Amino acid sequence: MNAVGLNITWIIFMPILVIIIGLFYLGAARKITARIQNRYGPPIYQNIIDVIKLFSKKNPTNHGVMFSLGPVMAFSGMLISLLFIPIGNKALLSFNGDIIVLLYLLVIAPLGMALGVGEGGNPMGTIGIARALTLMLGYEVVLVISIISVILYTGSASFMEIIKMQSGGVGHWFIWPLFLSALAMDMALQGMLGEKPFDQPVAPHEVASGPMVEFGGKYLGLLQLYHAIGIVVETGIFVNLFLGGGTLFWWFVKSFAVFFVALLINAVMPRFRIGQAFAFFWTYPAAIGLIGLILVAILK
Amino acid sequence: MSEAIKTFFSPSVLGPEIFYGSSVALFLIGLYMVLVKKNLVKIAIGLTFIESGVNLFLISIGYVWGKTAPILNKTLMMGTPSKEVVDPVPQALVLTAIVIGVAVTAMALSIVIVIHDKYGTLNISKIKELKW
Amino acid sequence: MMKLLYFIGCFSGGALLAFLLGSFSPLLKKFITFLAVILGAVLFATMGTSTYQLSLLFGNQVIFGIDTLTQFMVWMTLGIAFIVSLVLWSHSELSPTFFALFLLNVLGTVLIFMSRDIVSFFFSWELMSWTAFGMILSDGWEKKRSAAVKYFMWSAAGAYMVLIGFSILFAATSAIRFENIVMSVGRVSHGWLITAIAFLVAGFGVKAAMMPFHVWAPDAYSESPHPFTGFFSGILSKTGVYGIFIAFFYLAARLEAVPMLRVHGTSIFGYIMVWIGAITAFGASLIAVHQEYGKKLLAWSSVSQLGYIIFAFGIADSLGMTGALSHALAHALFKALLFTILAGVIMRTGTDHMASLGGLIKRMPLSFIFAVVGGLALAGIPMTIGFTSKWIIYEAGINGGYIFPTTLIFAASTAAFLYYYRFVYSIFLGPLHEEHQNVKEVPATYWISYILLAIPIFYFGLYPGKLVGIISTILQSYNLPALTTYTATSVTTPLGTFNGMVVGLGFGAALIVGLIVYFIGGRVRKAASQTDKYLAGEVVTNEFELHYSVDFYRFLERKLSWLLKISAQKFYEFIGELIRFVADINRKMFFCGNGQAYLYYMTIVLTILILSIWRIKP
Amino acid sequence: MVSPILLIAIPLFMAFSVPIWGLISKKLPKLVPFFTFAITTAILVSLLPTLFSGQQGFNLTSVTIAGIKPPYGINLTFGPASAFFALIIQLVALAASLYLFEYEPPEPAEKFYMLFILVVLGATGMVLTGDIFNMFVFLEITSISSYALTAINKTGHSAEAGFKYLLLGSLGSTLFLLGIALLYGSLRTLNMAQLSLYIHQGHLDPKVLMAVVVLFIVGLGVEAELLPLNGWVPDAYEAAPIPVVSILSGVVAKAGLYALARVLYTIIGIETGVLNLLLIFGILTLLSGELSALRQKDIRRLLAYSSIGQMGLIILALGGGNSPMAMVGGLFQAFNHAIAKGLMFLALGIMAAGFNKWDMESLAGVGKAKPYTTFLFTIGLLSTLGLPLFSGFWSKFLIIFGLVHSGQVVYAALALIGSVIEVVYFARLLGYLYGKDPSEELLNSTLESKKGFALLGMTFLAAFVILIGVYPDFITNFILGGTAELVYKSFYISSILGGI
Amino acid sequence: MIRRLFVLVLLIIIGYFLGTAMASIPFGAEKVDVGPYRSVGNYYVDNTVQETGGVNAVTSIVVLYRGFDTLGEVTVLFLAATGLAAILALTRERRKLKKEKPSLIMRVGTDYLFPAAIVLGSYVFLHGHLTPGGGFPGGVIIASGFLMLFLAQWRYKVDELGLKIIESLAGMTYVTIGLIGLFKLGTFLGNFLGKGTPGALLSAGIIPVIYIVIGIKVGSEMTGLLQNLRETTENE
Repeated sequence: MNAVGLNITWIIFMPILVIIIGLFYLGAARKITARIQNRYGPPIYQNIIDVIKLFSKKNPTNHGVMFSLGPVMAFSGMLISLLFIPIGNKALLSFNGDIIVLLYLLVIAPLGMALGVGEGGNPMGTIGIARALTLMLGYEVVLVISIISVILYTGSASFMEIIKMQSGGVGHWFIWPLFLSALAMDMALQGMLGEKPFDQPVAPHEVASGPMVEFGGKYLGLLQLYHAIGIVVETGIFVNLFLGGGTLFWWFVKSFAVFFVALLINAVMPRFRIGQAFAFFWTYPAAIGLIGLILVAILK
Repeated sequence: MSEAIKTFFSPSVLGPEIFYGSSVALFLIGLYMVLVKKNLVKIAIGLTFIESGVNLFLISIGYVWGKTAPILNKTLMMGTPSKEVVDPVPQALVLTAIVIGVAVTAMALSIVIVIHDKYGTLNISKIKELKW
Repeated sequence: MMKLLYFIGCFSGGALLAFLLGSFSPLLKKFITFLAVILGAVLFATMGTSTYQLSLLFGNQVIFGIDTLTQFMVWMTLGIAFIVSLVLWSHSELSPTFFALFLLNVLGTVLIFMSRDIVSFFFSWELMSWTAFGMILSDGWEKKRSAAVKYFMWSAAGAYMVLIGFSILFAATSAIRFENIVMSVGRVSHGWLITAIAFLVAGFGVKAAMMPFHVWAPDAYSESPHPFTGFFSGILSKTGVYGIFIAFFYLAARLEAVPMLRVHGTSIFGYIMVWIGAITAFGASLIAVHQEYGKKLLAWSSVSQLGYIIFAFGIADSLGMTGALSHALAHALFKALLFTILAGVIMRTGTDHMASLGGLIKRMPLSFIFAVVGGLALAGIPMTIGFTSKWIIYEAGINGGYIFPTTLIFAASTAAFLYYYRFVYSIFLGPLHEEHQNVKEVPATYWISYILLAIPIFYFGLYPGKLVGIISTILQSYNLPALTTYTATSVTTPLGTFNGMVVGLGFGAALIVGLIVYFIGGRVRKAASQTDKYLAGEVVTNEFELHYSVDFYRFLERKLSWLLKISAQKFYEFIGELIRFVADINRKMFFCGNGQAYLYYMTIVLTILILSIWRIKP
Repeated sequence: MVSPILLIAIPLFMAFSVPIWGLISKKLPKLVPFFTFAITTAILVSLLPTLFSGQQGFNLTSVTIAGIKPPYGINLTFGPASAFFALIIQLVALAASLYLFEYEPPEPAEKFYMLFILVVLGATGMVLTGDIFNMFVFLEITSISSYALTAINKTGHSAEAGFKYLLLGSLGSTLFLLGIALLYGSLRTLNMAQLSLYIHQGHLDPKVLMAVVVLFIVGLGVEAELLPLNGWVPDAYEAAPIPVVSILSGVVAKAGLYALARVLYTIIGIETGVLNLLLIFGILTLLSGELSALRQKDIRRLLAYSSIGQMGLIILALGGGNSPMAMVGGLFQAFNHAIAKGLMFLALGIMAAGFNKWDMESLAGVGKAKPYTTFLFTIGLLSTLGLPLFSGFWSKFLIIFGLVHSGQVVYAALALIGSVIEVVYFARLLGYLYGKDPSEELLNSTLESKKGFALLGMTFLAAFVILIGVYPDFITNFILGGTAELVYKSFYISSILGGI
Repeated sequence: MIRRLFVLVLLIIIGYFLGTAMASIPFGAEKVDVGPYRSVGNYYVDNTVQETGGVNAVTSIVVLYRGFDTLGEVTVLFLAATGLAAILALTRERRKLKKEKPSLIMRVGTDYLFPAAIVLGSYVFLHGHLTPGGGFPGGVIIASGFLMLFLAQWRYKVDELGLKIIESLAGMTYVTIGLIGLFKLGTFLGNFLGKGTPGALLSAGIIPVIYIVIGIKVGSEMTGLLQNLRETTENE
């Protein structure tokens, strides 16, 4: 009873925490990228200020009901996805769904955004969505290959089970036995996070920020929140699968570490063309993932 | 006189070869005409040749050495007629077959007339408007 | 006995009446069809689970039986048939023949599920096939001809493969009833049994649009009369699935014992089917991504979804069977929904060319909402039946260790997301075209049917256990491995758990939170016009084509061109050319027109016979 | 005194009497064929109850002529097989004679009606007779009247077709006669039961037997449309008047088929290995016919090729005679094919009436111009394709099952490939008939054509197709009996000659 | 050339085959009974007098034992006449008859021979049951009389309607005789007349009746056939 009550509390509290931390991630990202590029950069809390500003902004253009509902759906979708990954040993709702459930919950958010963008009717936005979906077709395969190898290795698709098996120190983390899968997943993660070289959907110089082109004011604010949660969720999957979870603090540290790697790559890489990006995912990361998967299948 | 005929038709003079052989020969000649000749009338004649061959064969299977026609007189009726006369059935059959042959030939010729009328030729290789 | 006859008479009599009276009044044909379907459903409800015998051929008893699986499939069929008959109220332009054939088609389909012996099965099978052909043809659109011919040819080929399979079984066991065949199947030699199963699976696979035999499906689905397409793709393909189930259930069990035929812990047929299913799902969805016409897109999507079912059947353990049957229902529901919506769109706008549509959300909001619902199910978003079944299938694939096919299946699912977005965007979103300014929302029969279809989609999404429960009962009645770890709202597999209700409530709560956050923000301004957009300073007017819908995934297509080039269609076209060549030679030789040549042939035959007979008897 | 002999005597009398009717009124001869066949059909139907009495469920009566008992006199055998084929012939003839009401035959009309009656009479005689030479005579009656009817249009085409038919037909029947002569020469009898008995007892020199088999197959194969002997078929079907075509395919071909089956099954006996010949001929005929139809534009020729294909299927089924099932299927198919093809040709005649173009393009859209006729045509077509609800389904089903049952899986598979081809061209044809808009010319032709009685006849055939398709047991007793009669020759022999 | 060689090869094979088959039937040997039944030929010869009253066995076979064949045969001939007339019907009108007159000998000879031919023909078919011959030869002889007329008098034409009616009536009579047999004796073509003394003119029951019918019918049919062919073939 007590445990359940505690869990419910965490379920309510965790999203707020994640939003704030996620916004800090974004701020940190801008700062770190700036430092790498030898700029000063905005303060680390800049994104929080941005969101507040966006929500208080008046009269953003509205193109219809779905246009409004899209960002809401994106935000809510990411919120519900968040509850299905354990964060810092807190199971939240993840007893009620395994990795595959999560994978499909993760789709709700982009879908909502895509529908909103669609109603916006700006061709640049739609091109961005088309690119994003193409990219998704690319990295999803890699992601799934890695996840299958983890499931095969552990014999379970439940996050909590997988985290439990990795308990007992750094040596038990699955990143060691499943190194190839982890590598492949990290590459996929780069695409999921939309960091360079995989930021074609939003590429400002080509499609004017792509999906975001029509959104302003609180729409953009919602999307910012969605993005903030998304970073935590996506890195969190990696943390839970390969880095053994951990307490709340260490969990976020690991999560940020994963994000930091992505940032470093982002800061130094140019952008692929979308076709190249897609082909890239289906060649090297997929091959690495498959080799890892075969190894798992053979050794198991 | 009848002795002479009997000798002539005895196995020593004419074997089965002459009847069977000539019926096969007629058949083959007819078949050859049908297959090689281009003229419709000649083909029709070939058909009658084939028929004649078959008819000859039919009539010759009824023959018995030295027996008379199957028309009974008083003396024949006394004994067992079947010992004295040839088999009458092939004769009846041939009668029918001949009439049928005549009918077929008549049909063939009448169609040939129409063909000649419409196509202006009797060459079978040129009469193929209906094909495929 | 009598009830079955009433049931058959209800449909066939309805067909006859609709055909005879339909030409007098369009109302009558619609009414009769509607009534016949409802009456049929009522009759079926009273029939319960029972067995009926009919004396049909040479006084032989053919058997029709109803068990749980039959009930499942028949209710599915009758349900979609009801939807179609509802939608047909708005389609007076279809000929009475169409209505009559539709009823016969439903009858044939239902009888397939009921039949318990070879004769009645094949009878129903062929009935279902040709009536569908008639329907494709019945509203006389000239373009449909090649699609109809293609469909008919393939379904005949499939039916004949089934026939060969059945007849081999009959020859080996001398039994026509399935139960007797099962009893004597032990006497059948392995070679014959394998041949029979191969023919059966291939034959049923044609109907289920299995990959090398799928070429008819996209054309036939997209060219069939629009209100009927949902039934066509949703239900008729399931007869193939059902057939595969029957073949496996009755016969493959015998092959399990042969070690040579076991690969990867299952029979080799299962293994082959897993791969075929995965390739079908993957390949078809990649092709669907590049379609320009809505019906074609959904048609390829159907092929792809059927690949999932075949994949799951191939796995053939408790999870696989459950997944296959539940996806059969799921596909029937959401594909019927999507095709019906598209039928409504076509009815209102007259086209399914996606680039010519767009922005219809403004005029047909209800259709849009249900298109999203159908799309959620198609893409397998949790809370819909599509996810329930797909999830079980994935778990089955991973649990069974079919790692590569499962990967393909996942990729196919992602591709489904691609083409689904394209579908919804191109038709409902984006700018509204000038000529569609005055388009009206679909009539009530349509949106009632949308609602009726959406209810089970969400119900079984939120209560996945209910669906699994139904299917487990079926599987247990067939003594097959069944999934037992489920409650009303959740299902547990060896790998993990899924609780539909929690996800649903959670998402509901999240949505409320999102809306609260949304309303916290400031007021919004409605866009002044369609051109009121950020377009990098360009001044645009209504003449500008702002609808990004042609070659939607061009970059993808360019990268995958090598894969898309592999086409079964081309192979079949080559075969067709070859047959035509042989046919011409044959025709020009044996019917050359020269009378003398015919005599030659006669003589040659005579000679050949003579020579051959001399060889036989010296 | 109802006797099967009336089936022959009455048409003969009526055929002879046509000129007398013509004297009374010019219109009367038109009615003669119909009344003739109505009477004969009635007689046949009234005879059926006696056919199906007795312990075996059916019996075979031998009808003597001139009071001479077989084997010495000519006798008619009225058993299930004979009656079955006679029924086929009468049904098709009845429908075709109804068609004649609306049909303006080529002059001289009287002769046309006489020939029309005589061709049916000949075929009936062929299936009823129990004497092999008598069968030859009736074969000649059938074929000579067919030659005349084929050529009766008096156009170049019809004469050409008639001559081709005559060449093949007369050579074929001469070969048949040669076979009969060989049989008679060896066994001194012409009665089929006695021939069968003697051959069964081994009185026949095997060399003669083989010669007879070859001659009979080639001789009767012409009428039965076996592969290389069927060159005349498409030409005749294209050039002959439509009612004649329905008779050719429904009556003449079936009589030839019966003769072949009777001779090979009853007289020669299937134990001699002739079944293999039938199988090979059957499959070649089937595939060749279907392939030829594949790209055919002229609907008459298309149907002719399809007819060849169907005959091939029947022959193939007869070749699977090791399994009675295939045999049953074959006889059933013979029935279905006769009815369905007869129906299709008659309907085609109405479809093209007042129009006289027969290619698909010209007849495209006829489904809209003449819906009912095209509907009837479609019923025949679907039955030919072997689809359920139509009688063709059951026969094709039985044939395939029977073939596989008798171990001929490969033949069954090949036959089904042929069927798939059939589906292709028939589906294409349906597409043309329904899928286009009718041309002006076609629409105009509908105004002129009268068709009431013809449609009556066709509806009658279509009703048969559907009735049997829905409930095949209407006719299966008949077919089972027919199969038994053909396959169990001891039954046949003892019924004709008395217990031996 | 190659074609002919090929044909010859085919013919040799067929001929050899037929020859061997025929050779197994002994030529000219006694016709012994093969199996349990009597050979039909012997049966007919031995029983013709008792059963039919006809002394000419061939005739009894043709008319009674195998009377059905003969009915068919008559039908075939009828068919030939009908078919010929039907096929040649339209072409007839456009033809012109030969202009040259037949020779005197022809004309005068025909005047004498025509009645003789009619009488001879009638004799032949009336005595069909007693002597060689019968309805068919009789009919053909009568037709040959008409042939002479056609040759001698090029304008001569037989009344077609009359021919047609004679044909029809004769055919109908034949069938009617058969049907009377059916109704009186229960068997088609049954011999319902007395057998008489073998060898007498009025004997052998229905045989002479039928032969008369056949003779008339064949005569009229052959005449019609000749007339049809004549009018269409004499071109120019």
